[in-house]
Amino acid sequence: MTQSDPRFHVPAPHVRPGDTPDFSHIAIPPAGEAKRPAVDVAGPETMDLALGLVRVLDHNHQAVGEWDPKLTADQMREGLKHMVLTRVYDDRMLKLQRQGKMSFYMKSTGEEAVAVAAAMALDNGDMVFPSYRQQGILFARGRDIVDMMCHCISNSRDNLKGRQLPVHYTWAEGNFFSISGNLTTQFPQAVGYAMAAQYKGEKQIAASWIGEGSSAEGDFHGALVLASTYKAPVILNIVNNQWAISTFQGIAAGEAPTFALKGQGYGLATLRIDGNDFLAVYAATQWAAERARAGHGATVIESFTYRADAHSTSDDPSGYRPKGEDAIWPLGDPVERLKQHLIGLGEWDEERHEALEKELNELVIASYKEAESFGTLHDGPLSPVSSIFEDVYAEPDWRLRRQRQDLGV
Amino acid sequence: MTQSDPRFHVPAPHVRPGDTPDFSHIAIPPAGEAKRPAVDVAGPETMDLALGLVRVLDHNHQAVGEWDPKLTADQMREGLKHMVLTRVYDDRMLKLQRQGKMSFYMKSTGEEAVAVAAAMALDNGDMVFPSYRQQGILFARGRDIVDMMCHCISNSRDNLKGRQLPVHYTWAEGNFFSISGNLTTQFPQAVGYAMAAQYKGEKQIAASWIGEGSSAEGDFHGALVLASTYKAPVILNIVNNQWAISTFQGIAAGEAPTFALKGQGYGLATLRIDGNDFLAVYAATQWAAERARAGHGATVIESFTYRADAHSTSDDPSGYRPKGEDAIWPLGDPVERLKQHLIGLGEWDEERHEALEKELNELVIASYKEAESFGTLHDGPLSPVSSIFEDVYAEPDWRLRRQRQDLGV
Amino acid sequence: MAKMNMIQALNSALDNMMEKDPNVLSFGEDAGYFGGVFRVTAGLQEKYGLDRSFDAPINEAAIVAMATGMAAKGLRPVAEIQFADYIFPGLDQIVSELSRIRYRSAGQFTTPVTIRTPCGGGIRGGQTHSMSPEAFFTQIPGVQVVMPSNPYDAKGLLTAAIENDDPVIFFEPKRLYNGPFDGHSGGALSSWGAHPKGEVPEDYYSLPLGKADVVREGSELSIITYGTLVHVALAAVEQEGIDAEIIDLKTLVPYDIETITRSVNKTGRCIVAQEAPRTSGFGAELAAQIQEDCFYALEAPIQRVAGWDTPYPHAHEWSYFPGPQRFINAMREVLEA
Amino acid sequence: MAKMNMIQALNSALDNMMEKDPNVLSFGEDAGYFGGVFRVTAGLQEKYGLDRSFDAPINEAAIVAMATGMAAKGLRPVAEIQFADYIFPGLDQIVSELSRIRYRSAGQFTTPVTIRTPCGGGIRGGQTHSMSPEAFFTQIPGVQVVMPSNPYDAKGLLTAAIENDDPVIFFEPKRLYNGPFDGHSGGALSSWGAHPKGEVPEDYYSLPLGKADVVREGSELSIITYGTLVHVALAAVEQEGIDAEIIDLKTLVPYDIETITRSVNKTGRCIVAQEAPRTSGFGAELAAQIQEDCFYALEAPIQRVAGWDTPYPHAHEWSYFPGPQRFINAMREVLEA
Ligand SMILES: Cc1ncc(C[n+]2csc(CCOP(=O)(O)OP(=O)(O)O)c2C)c(N)n1
Ligand SMILES: Cc1ncc(C[n+]2csc(CCOP(=O)(O)OP(=O)(O)O)c2C)c(N)n1
Ligand SMILES: [Mg+2]
Ligand SMILES: [Mg+2]
Repeated sequence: MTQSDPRFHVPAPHVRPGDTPDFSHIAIPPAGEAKRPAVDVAGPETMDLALGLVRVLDHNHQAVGEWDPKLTADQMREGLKHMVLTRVYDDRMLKLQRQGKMSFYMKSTGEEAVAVAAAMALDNGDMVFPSYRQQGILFARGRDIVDMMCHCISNSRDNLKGRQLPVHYTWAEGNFFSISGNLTTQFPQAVGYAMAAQYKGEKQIAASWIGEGSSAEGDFHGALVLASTYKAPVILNIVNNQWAISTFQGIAAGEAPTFALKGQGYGLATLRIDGNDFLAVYAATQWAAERARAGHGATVIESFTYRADAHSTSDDPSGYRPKGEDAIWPLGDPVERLKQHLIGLGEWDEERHEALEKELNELVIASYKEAESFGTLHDGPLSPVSSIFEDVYAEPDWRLRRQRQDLGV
Repeated sequence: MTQSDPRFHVPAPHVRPGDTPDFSHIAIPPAGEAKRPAVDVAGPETMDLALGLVRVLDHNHQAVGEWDPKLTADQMREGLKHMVLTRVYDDRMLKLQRQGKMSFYMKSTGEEAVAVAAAMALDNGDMVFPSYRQQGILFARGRDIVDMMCHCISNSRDNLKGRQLPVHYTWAEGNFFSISGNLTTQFPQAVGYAMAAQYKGEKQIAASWIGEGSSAEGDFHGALVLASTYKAPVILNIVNNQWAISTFQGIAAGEAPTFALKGQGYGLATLRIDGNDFLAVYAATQWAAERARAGHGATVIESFTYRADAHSTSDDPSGYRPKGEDAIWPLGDPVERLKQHLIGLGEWDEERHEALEKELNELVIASYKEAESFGTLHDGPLSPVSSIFEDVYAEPDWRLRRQRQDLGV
Repeated sequence: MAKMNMIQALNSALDNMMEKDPNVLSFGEDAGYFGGVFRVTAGLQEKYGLDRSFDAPINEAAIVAMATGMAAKGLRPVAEIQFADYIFPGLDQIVSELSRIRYRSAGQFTTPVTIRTPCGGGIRGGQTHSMSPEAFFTQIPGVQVVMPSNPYDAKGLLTAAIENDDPVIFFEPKRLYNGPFDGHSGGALSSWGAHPKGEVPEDYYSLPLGKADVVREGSELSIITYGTLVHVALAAVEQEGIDAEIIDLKTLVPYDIETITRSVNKTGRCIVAQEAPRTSGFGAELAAQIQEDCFYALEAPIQRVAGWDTPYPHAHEWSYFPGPQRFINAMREVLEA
Repeated sequence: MAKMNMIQALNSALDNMMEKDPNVLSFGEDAGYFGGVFRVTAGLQEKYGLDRSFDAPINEAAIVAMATGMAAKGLRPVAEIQFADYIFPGLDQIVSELSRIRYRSAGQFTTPVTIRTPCGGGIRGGQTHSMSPEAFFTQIPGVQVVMPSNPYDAKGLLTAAIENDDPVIFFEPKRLYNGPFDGHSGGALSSWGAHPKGEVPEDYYSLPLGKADVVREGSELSIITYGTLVHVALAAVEQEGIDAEIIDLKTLVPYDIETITRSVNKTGRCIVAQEAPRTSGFGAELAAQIQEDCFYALEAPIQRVAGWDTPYPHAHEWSYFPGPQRFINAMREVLEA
């Protein structure tokens, strides 16, 4: 049996390793073009926004159009700082993982705006249900970096007692839910959480993030059905970074024009946005949050972006896509674009940027030093072995007590 | 704690028991209005057909517009006959269930066209994956009525050896897959089946049916993702009969304008049709089948209809909806509409109709007599007790052999 | 005290808890306006409003996930899965999420969800309305598993489940909803009216999870079971005139190992019984643990009474259901061994 | 004969079967172009084309359902679930559909699907890349369950699974992919190169389902296990210098009761071992059945070696994993009893 024409259709990407990177098939509408409806617009009236692309920063790095959130320079500098920190942190953690300091790591390189801008547009009291690639939220919400690292190296100060894989953070104080290793499971949970907040009469809303690959799971549909039926105050984000490990987005998308369009099938508000445009992400999240808080229901946001690095420390993308794609990704780099925008406004310059990078690099290095003083996965100390048996239930039952005894701890 | 304004949104139907039936909120576009695109049209271009309603028979029972399938009088009389037989059979089986002749029954009253017209528009070789409310397919494909009854009364001639609840037919010879008691599970199976047929180079396609309530299941999404990704030759039918047991369609629909629109989120072809219009169902199925067979992929069809009777013999609809709704359902009765159309053409009359009903009634009564001669659930004979242990695997393993021995059979 | 069948008793528990605690919500397919296909949630929407007792879309995963999210925000949702056979689409949300959130967040989030679901056969439901999938749930660290056998326990245990700070999977043997059932399929139907456990206080009360009942004291052998089979075991024991001790586990996770071992150490002979297919059913766990803890007291192999390793057939339901005769055979086996 | 690790052996089985039978297809998440995150399906797309080895959307239910539908049309699909932890979204399609179609159609339709999935811990995968959920599947009438412990068996059993006319859930203990693992987490990694079972014919062959291997003959006690723990048991036995008989089940459903009882009747002492949490694991089924079938030969209670009744922790993986010390403790226990 040798290869012949496939007898049924199986989508394949335009280019594969060895081919020249090429994104010419991707249509990029100009910045500023999309209309910004009132937040109480009926879901079906946002259909065009599911098919277009909300963009604020144009090719000259100017903020244009109705979606410009008109942030102050301070706000944008803060956003830039969080994004740079996210990148610096990711890079350092990758190095440390390569050195055997932790078992596993996942970067968010190229997608920093998706997390950071959204977190800044939300209230800190809003509950987030992220996937493993929104660490930017933690920086935006001011989580202690040492704590984050202690989790990643599973040491005695890991607030998860060494139970979770690195990057699977939980931070209740910061309204950051426990990240699941299972894809899409938290999408419908976020809806339930949002309903409960509304039930309690609070103004808190919820937001969740999944990848475009994850949108194929049944729980995606469950979440949208719930959100639509109960008009829940929730933001459901699909981060379309083109790849799901080695699988290009076409396997999840099939013939679908966009991922955001799926939301229309449920009558939800839908936005498709330039995920590498800090201002677009901010504006879209702000709009959706306002809509949710005012009781007009959920919004589905597709952030169009590109996973610039490997899926995780367990894979090498050169096995499934051409090298150098990140460099020519037509929506550019989110850090660079916000930086240039601020420079264009006269609110930033290369020197300050370099200084910022240096400062954050030092912070990260110093933080790691401190984190390591509480132990590492490899050399300990870890949380006590007996903690294995804690938190399975509020109180261990006889089985767990016996088992703990068997282990002699 | 007493009732107060709900703190989150929960949809509720317009009317409840005690209220006056009222469908004035339902918009019914005129017959003949919908355009019929070529079968190779791109999915997204059928968006308007997901939001409209394909209707052929107008209020004067005339066939109008591009979707008129132009059937011969013979074809229509045949369709009428299958629909009448379906109704007569359902009515008789309900009576027999009430008399204790079978454990359970489910009627398809008011929805006969959905099954019968679709079956006639498909090739008999196409594989169908129906839910429990498409018994009309079996009549259209000429299944032996005695065999159907033998299944329903679980007797010695039940081709399912008494294993399945009544109405959960299987008929491999007739390309009728095994009906599941679990909702929506067969939707994605139908896609896999269709892909396999294509893989084998056959012209066979597959079709599946679920209720609008069932469209909320995760498997619905899985089916549409598969169908879109692999462009499978399959027809995915959503029978929107307004009710899921006691639950009105709004709990599944939420804010969604139609169920057909969901298909647009996957780039599939989408049709919303008058499910009580035999000619519309025929035409839509024919269109989708042609599209599938020609390799242009799947179609999602929402048949807009009304469940005129109880969900099953286990419930009483007067507990959750006003009586008399079926009489004023704006799309009327499928049998009556096709009958009047034929009468209008001079191809049918009241006398022949009465004679047909009488003939089919007698056929059903005689068939039941014959079926009963092979036993009933209550008095036997059933399939041998030892058949419990058959067909779990191709060959029983030691556990099943021991268990059979334990039972002494 | 009032006479209640199991449906009324469960309804009363929900009513008391919803009255007492505004954080208690109830939802499921057909469980709102209509009050559930078995009427367990009847009247709750009328009394407590649309947002406290409501209909859910037909998506069991979404139902569990919604409950999980709500519980993380401090509510105590009670979700109904219409039949236990239909819990599987929601199983991932239970295995991977609901059960583990306390653990993986190291106690930062907890999810006190109760999942109610009617289980078991004996109502001619065929293979998709008859399953007893409890053993699946006993394998999931982080959930507790309960199955009452009568109205009094049903109410007290459901109350405890709702108040419990961990998720509880609460199985309701539907064959017992309207009356005790001794497994004689042809016999007259009996009602809870005459049964002492059909006497149920209208007011709030709870029964401890993790505690079994010795429903019949005896010396010759121990029968460890739960749900419908408690009544079948009782009938078989009476019929055969054997002085068996019968234990109604009530809670499967954690099961009451003390009551079990006390009994088996006394009688030296043991039957474990479940309605589910035999292989890897909960009876296997019981037998494995009992042989370990009571080895030196055992005078005969532990016998398992169970459903066959097949789907639940429709017409031959009574040849599948482990009725009195199967108990009698097993008792003879353990006594003669 | 060639030296193969388990990945290569599995790949070779797929290659042979796809060569032999055009009805054999392979698909899963990342299983097409890339050849699977563990590379088990590497090269198959290149060799057999896009429609015979392809990527699937991330929806495990849809993957199982697609396979089921294809099988009903006469294909023999081999579906990969990327990690056994992620099989639960597809469980309903297995419990309610795949496993029952032969039964409920009375043989009119059959669904010869193989579901391959890497399972087990020991690779620092944390709680969502370490599960051993095999016991869930042993409760489902209509599926067979297989778990090999070495490359030679892996290839022969996968071939048999694909050729089998019933659905097979095929677990691949990922800790063994690249080499045997004796459970000493700190020790040097060994490879299959030096192991006799790393000798694998390149040509087609199959091994019978339902047959266990006695991998070590012994007289003092019997250890019944499968997958990774076969190697751990061997190491513990050597370390402790006990003359134990070790049985590698290979097939869990149907398990090889004859080989088991022959061994336990001979040794009179028995340990059953699984990596999954203890409660209601497959060891419970084994212990329950063995105590019934070998009661009079047993001189001590059957001991269960198992994971703890908790999710699989990340940092304390080696305190969770049932390593040699836990086997040694259990052996002492059964021998001293
Ligand atoms: C239920 C489930 N199935 C499979 C996996 C394995 N897996 C982890 S990440 C991943 C790809 C996800 O891709 P995408 O959703 O696009 O997110 P991205 O990694 O691009 O952010 C897969 C298949 C999983 N974690 N959970
Ligand atoms: C997975 C699953 N969940 C729940 C049920 C119980 N159930 C049977 S029919 C039904 C309602 C289905 O309504 P719909 O899909 O609208 O179909 P209709 O009965 O109107 O034809 C429900 C909830 C089931 N059979 N399977
Ligand atoms: Mg992605
Ligand atoms: Mg319906």
